[in-house]
Amino acid sequence: PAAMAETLRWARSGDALTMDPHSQNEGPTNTMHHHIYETLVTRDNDGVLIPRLATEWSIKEGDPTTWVFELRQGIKFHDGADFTAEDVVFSINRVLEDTSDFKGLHAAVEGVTAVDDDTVEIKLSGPSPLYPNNLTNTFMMDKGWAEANNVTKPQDFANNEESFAVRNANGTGPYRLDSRDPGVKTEMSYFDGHWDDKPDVTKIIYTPIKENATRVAALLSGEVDFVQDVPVQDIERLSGTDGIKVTRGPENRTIFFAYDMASEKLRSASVDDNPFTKPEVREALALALDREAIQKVVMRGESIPTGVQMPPFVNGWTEELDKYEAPNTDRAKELLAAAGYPDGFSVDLNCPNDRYINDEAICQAFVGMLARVGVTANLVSQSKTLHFPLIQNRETDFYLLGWGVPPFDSSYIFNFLVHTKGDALGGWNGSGYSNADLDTKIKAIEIEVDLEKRNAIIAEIWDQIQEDRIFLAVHNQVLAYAMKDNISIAVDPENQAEMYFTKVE
Amino acid sequence: MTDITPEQTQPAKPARPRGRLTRWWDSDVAWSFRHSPVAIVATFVVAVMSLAALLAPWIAPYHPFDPATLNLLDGFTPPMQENQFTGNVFWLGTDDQGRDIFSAILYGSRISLFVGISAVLFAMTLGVTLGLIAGYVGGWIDTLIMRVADVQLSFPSILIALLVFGIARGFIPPAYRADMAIWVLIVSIGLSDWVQYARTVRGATLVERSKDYVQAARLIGVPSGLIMLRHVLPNVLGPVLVIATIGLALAIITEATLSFLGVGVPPTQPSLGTLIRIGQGFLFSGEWWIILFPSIALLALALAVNLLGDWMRDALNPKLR
Amino acid sequence: MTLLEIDRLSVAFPTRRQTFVAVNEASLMVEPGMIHGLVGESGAGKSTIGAAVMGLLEPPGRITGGVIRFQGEEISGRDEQAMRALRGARISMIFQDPLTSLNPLLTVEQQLVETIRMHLKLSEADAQKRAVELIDRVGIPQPELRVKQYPHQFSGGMRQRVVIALALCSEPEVIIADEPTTALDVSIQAQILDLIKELARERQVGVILITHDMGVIADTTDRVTVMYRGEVVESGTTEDVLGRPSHDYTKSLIAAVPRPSLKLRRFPLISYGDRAATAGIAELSTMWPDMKGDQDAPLLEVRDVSKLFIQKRAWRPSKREYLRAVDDVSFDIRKGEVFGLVGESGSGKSTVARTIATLYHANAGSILFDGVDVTALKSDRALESYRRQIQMIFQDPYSSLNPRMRVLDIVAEPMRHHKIETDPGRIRDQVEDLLERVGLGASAAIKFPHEFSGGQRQRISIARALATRPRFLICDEPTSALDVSIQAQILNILKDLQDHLHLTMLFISHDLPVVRQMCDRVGVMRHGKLVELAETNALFENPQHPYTRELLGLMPKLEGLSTEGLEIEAA
Amino acid sequence: MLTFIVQRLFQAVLVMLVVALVAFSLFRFVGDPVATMLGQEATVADREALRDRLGLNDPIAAQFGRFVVNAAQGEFGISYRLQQPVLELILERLPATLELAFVSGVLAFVFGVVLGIYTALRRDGVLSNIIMTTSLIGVSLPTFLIGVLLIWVFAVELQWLPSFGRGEVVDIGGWKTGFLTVNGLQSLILPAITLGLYQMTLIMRLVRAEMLEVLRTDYIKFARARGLTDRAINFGHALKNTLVPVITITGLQLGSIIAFAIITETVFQWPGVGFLFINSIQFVDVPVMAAYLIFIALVFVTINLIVDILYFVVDPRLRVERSTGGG
Ligand SMILES: Nc1ncnc2c1ncn2[C@@H]1O[C@H](COP(=O)(O)OP(=O)(O)OP(=O)(O)O)[C@@H](O)[C@H]1O
Ligand SMILES: Nc1ncnc2c1ncn2[C@@H]1O[C@H](COP(=O)(O)OP(=O)(O)OP(=O)(O)O)[C@@H](O)[C@H]1O
Ligand SMILES: [Mg+2]
Ligand SMILES: [Mg+2]
Repeated sequence: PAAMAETLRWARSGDALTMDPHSQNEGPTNTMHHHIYETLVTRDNDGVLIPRLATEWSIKEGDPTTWVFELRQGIKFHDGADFTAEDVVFSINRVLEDTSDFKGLHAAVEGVTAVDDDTVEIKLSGPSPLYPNNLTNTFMMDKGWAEANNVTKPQDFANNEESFAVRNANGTGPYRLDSRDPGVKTEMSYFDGHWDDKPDVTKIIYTPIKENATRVAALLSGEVDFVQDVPVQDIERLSGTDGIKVTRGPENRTIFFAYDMASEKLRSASVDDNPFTKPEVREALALALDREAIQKVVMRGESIPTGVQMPPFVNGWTEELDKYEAPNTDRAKELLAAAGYPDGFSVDLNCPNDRYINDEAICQAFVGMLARVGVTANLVSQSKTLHFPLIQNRETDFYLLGWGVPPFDSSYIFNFLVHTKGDALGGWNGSGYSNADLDTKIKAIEIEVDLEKRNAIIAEIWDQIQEDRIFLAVHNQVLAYAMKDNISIAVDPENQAEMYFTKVE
Repeated sequence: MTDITPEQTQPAKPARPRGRLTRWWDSDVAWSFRHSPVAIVATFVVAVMSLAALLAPWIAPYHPFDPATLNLLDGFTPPMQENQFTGNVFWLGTDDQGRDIFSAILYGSRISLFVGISAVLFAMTLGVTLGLIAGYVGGWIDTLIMRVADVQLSFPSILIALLVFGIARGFIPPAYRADMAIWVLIVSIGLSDWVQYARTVRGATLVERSKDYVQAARLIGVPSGLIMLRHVLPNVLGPVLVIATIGLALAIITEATLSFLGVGVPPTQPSLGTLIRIGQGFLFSGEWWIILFPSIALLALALAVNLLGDWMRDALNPKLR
Repeated sequence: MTLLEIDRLSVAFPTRRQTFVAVNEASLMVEPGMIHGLVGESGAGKSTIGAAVMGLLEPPGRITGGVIRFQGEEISGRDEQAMRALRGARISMIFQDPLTSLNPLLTVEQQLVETIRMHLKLSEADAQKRAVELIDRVGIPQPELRVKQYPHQFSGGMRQRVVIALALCSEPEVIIADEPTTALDVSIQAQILDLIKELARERQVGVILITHDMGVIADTTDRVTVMYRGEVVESGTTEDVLGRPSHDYTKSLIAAVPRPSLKLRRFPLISYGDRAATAGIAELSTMWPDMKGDQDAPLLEVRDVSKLFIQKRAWRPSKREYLRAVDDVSFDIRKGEVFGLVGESGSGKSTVARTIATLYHANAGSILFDGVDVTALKSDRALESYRRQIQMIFQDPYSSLNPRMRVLDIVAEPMRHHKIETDPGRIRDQVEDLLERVGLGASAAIKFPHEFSGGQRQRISIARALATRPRFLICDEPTSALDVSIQAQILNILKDLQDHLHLTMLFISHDLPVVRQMCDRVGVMRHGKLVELAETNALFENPQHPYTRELLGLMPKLEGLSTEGLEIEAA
Repeated sequence: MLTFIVQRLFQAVLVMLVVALVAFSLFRFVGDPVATMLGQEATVADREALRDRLGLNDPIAAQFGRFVVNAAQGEFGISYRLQQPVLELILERLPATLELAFVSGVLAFVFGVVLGIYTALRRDGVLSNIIMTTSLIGVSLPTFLIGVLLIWVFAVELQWLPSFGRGEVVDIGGWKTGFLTVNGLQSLILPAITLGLYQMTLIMRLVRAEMLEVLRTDYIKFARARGLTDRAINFGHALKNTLVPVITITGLQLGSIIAFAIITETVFQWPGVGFLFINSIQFVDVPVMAAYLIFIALVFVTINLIVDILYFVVDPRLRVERSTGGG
């Protein structure tokens, strides 16, 4: 019952890196901040934008480049200060600082102004119909507090002293930070000045437990009530244990393979041209991939095979795109032969082994499937810290990557993965794919206000992508939360577990 | 010599050395071996495992290292049971990629045994040599070696491996990368282990070298090198054997860790250690066989090697025969 | 009733190749207050009997027959627990090998105090006082300071006295003294023997005194038992056995005793058993470097050498105390000469030897060999050629043998290194020949050092020393653990080598008669100083320095022994 | 002696410098910190900018130089991952590790020595053979596996002990200790066992091996001849003679427990420096790695210095000036 105080002991693999809401745009950190700080807008579990600190928002009449936000009234910060438009202005500007890790999402912002105490206008360089999507992780800080503790900029690594905001927080969120021992334990309790109705959970004890086995054990031994990042292989056992239940839900992240489609010659291939430039080869790879097998065995059913490089919630997704062809080894062989590789070729496959669910196992499985069509993939699997630079610096021929879409819109995918690699866009376009026509379209949707038109263009882009087989999508990840069965926590596609929506009976 | 009963005087004047083999057969070590069941059993185990590893390609029912032969759907088949999708049956079951555990153990032992043993030998030779020199010669050489050791100690094998790997990658052409991996592993593990041998041997040498028999050898004019080798070494070997035999299993496990960090053999060629590492993921999920059988193999090996070590130490010590 | 009775005791060492019977049906008795001498050939099984009584036979050794009774009760079969009650408290043993018998990591005091408190319930402080008394009692100077030191800081003789002190401190009823005085000069030897006699007389302690020194037997023991190859060949009162020996071995043994009074050309060889005197040194001398040349030129010159040992550590150098183990000593040794060095135990003889052998660096002075200053040479390489020409027989044989090497390798090593011999077969022949000469027999080659008796070990190191064929040989108590017969055999070899090849020797010994036989000139040391140096006969006839007189005065006269059949050297 | 120690301290500085140098030359092989520091939205430009600000584009020599200069002033920078001053980070976590290392070290040493002596005395006894064998199981399996199995048995099945963390800690002048609370102590048990098992077996087998030799020496024989008790002989006389290799290894092991208890600390979510270190490796947290390696160098230099001094304490023969020692 909501009445009595309920403590919830919560464990997941990582701890928030910092309490400063703008200096690390990273899963666990954001999750923690969502309890202490609040954003103007947020999403429900189906990914639909809903009000939070802002009650409504719209494009300013007559000026398509400006967004207007109406703020909720009577909001107080934990330290009692009032939440006003000034704080929003301050926070957005803080986000724009070059030591902020969120500035990428606000690159288009030209200026923020407080019209009155509870109205804010954000001026953008151009029309940006979906700008609010970028605000779901932009937390609001108290200007006064920040200035008092001189944390008006996010932590700068270059200088040597720790900023006050790293261990202290003052937000408008439903919970206030009681104590924090980084990497060990963080305690939060209900902030009774909160505007929303009182959550069931009134106290949170958050303990990071890195090791899967230990985390699971902690739940089984009753030392924690709720566990995130449940390894797929333990789901069955956990849901089988009485007193414990597991809830699942699709995650906003697609796992896919990609390959160098630009270079003359590959770095690691046995042949001295670039097979991936040949459409037949790319098709052959697609036919080699047996998504169901991976789903059945590697993912133990905990994944959603897909043919397109985006999860269903994302704007632009269609049944049609999601379809994928059934594996066909013989056809693949033929195609390779046709492409001029009758007895295949060999190439290195780069793979992370500490980032996505069973990432290394997926690669191994694919290596086997490729081998059967005659392509020898030498698996090079290593830590993400070594893997990601390969993609960002285009030093890999063939790689696995997972991509989440926080704004829930295709443009996000296009910008980072499809657009020609430049220093603003195409940062994760490791395939070197470059298509002038697409680039213009990608730019176009950024500023297209008419959603009908916009979606039409998006569809065109996707068709091109699928035709060129830029991505070899494998599946959408599925998240699983395990918990005592007297509590129920819905799975959030962003993996942002929300204790304030948690029900306890 | 001073025996009294005739039949005992007979062997007094020992027979002239016969063929090499017979002489070896007659040697005390061989003799004490023949009379130590433990040693014989242990040797047998080691021999069987090494042979199995060597002959893996011929005796293994499957080829776990050849991805083309793997069927993912065979994954997670329990021992001696039909797979739910393919209906195939495997003696010891399969791992997450559908590799037959039994074959995987055979193939995996090849890597593990080779890397493990070579790494230990490498570390031991390096450490013992430096330790002897440091302890016996002393002076600034001692200081130098020991400070180098301190530097060495400050780096965990992970970092050493990354360094060795990175450097090796510098001058080894991509074509040879695959074969390079193994050597990188051996060097890295060896490098991170030699210090304990060096320091132990040095300590013992400091004690031994002040003893009269070493002085006597110096007087005879035996060159320092040989004194270390023939006089000091045998008398300080005890602890070395202990460390080495215990270290083997550790080296095999380290190999798996390093491979996981991407500086070793690729996951498509799981070593014994890697199999165990994979199995660890399935401790609670019911696939006990993935970790059980490889662990048993590793245990058997470790036990046998240690028992051999114990025996050898005693056999090499005349007073304990 | 008898205190200790050993009745037809047999001890065997079953080894892989042969079962070796060390003691065969040996019997002897000890009455309270009686000192029972036990003499016999080296390796006869004397120590083994001792060990058997203590129940401390070195594995695989075990009692195969007979019984040992202590005050009527059989103790030979008893288990550890029961034996521990006896050991030290009622029966205690002075071990033969003083160096290896002391724990190198504990100070003399710690070892004494521990033992004392174990048996006599004393307080720490009293026990310490007692320890100092005992150390003083066995004639070690500066006892308060010495007890605080570690065994390796003691001289051979001092260690032996520490061992004695350790054995006596528990006031036992039976003492088995295994060659307690081999490393002691006559004066201290006398002191120790008096101590033992006193114990026997006043506390009615029964003593088994194992020794090679007929002199000691003559004036200390009441009864004597003679052993030969594990068997008792004769037993009786001292006068009987020494005066009217009945058994041939005993006869020849007594005949072989070196006489202090007269200098003989060669040592009388024993005429008993299969070990007929191994004649000339013909083939031994082959390939020996030619050392002829003018005899008066000194081969080795010791120029006011001093050696200091730190005795009290301190942070500040000024606070440290040093011990002048050798206090500028000078002498020189001519080519082909045997130079004797006698003197008080702890007077610095071994230190001189080690310094000459460059095992110690002299703190002052210089040592010239063939005109070359060897103290200047620092590195092992530079010393190489010098070391090729010299050789040393260590005072303590056991610790100078590598426990993990077979005798064959130990003795062969120098041959291999100096390329004297390369072919393995021939090396083996020569090693076996050497072993025969020192009376160990060829079969010793395949054994390890720990399988030998004290005297046998000593002979191994002699064999090794000879194997290098040195020009100059340093003998530090080379025959202290040998019975007269074998001693004679060994000394003859050395004498022959000297005669025929002009081998030069530094001969350190406490056994004055032997010194008189062996040496051309003799130096007398005391407190690290060389107090007197003279021609042997001159020194023995009219000693100058009072300490020398004292020494000679205490030398046992051995009137009791017959002198027939000894060829006296034309003096 | 004093000079000896002073020399060593001087050498220690050199060692630490070398360690730092090696460290900086290998960091680039560990990965690219910027890749993990910035969110996926970061542009190429952003990364370059950050790289410049962190001076990661400078030549290694420069980075090394800067590090040394700052370190000389006690400045070790702030963690890329946790944004806290590195020194603080390490000091915060040190108590956890030291307490764990201390407990497991003591366990390992005590049990190792006692069992070692026992198995040496009862060389062919049944029990000692069992001990010898079972102890091997402990060292032949991955620490991870042992840790998890322990958790499984004692935390999940029996529910006697906590499965992770160090329980409640009491803060005494900045030193957070788990010794003073019941569940702090409980939390220590499993990790300590996991960590100590290997060292214990090693020490046990060393002691046994050495004992077997020492027990055959004459001075032990003579000690028994004097009727000393077994305790006095085994512990007073024999053990002391086995110590040189044992303290050497114990020292090294203690060092590596303190420095690299990585797996154990990870399995038990033990908030110690090893855990910090592995995380910073995975995040390429250069400042933490650099400072940590220096710190480790210091730890080992100190431990080895102590060990070398212990040699002199244990064995008087090593005190003689080298000139007489020979060599
Ligand atoms: N551990 C052993 N193994 C085999 N043989 C041994 C062992 N110890 C002694 N012996 C043999 O037993 C015999 C007797 O040895 P023991 O030490 O009693 O002689 P000893 O009379 O004391 O001679 P010494 O006067 O030289 O000391 C020797 O021949 C020796 O070779
Ligand atoms: N390594 C050492 N450290 C300290 N003092 C030593 C050392 N070696 C010998 N001494 C001391 O030097 C003195 C001379 O010892 P040395 O062994 O030369 O006497 P020695 O004449 O051989 O006596 P012995 O006849 O008893 O063997 C003794 O007082 C001894 O205590
Ligand atoms: Mg003897
Ligand atoms: Mg001496």
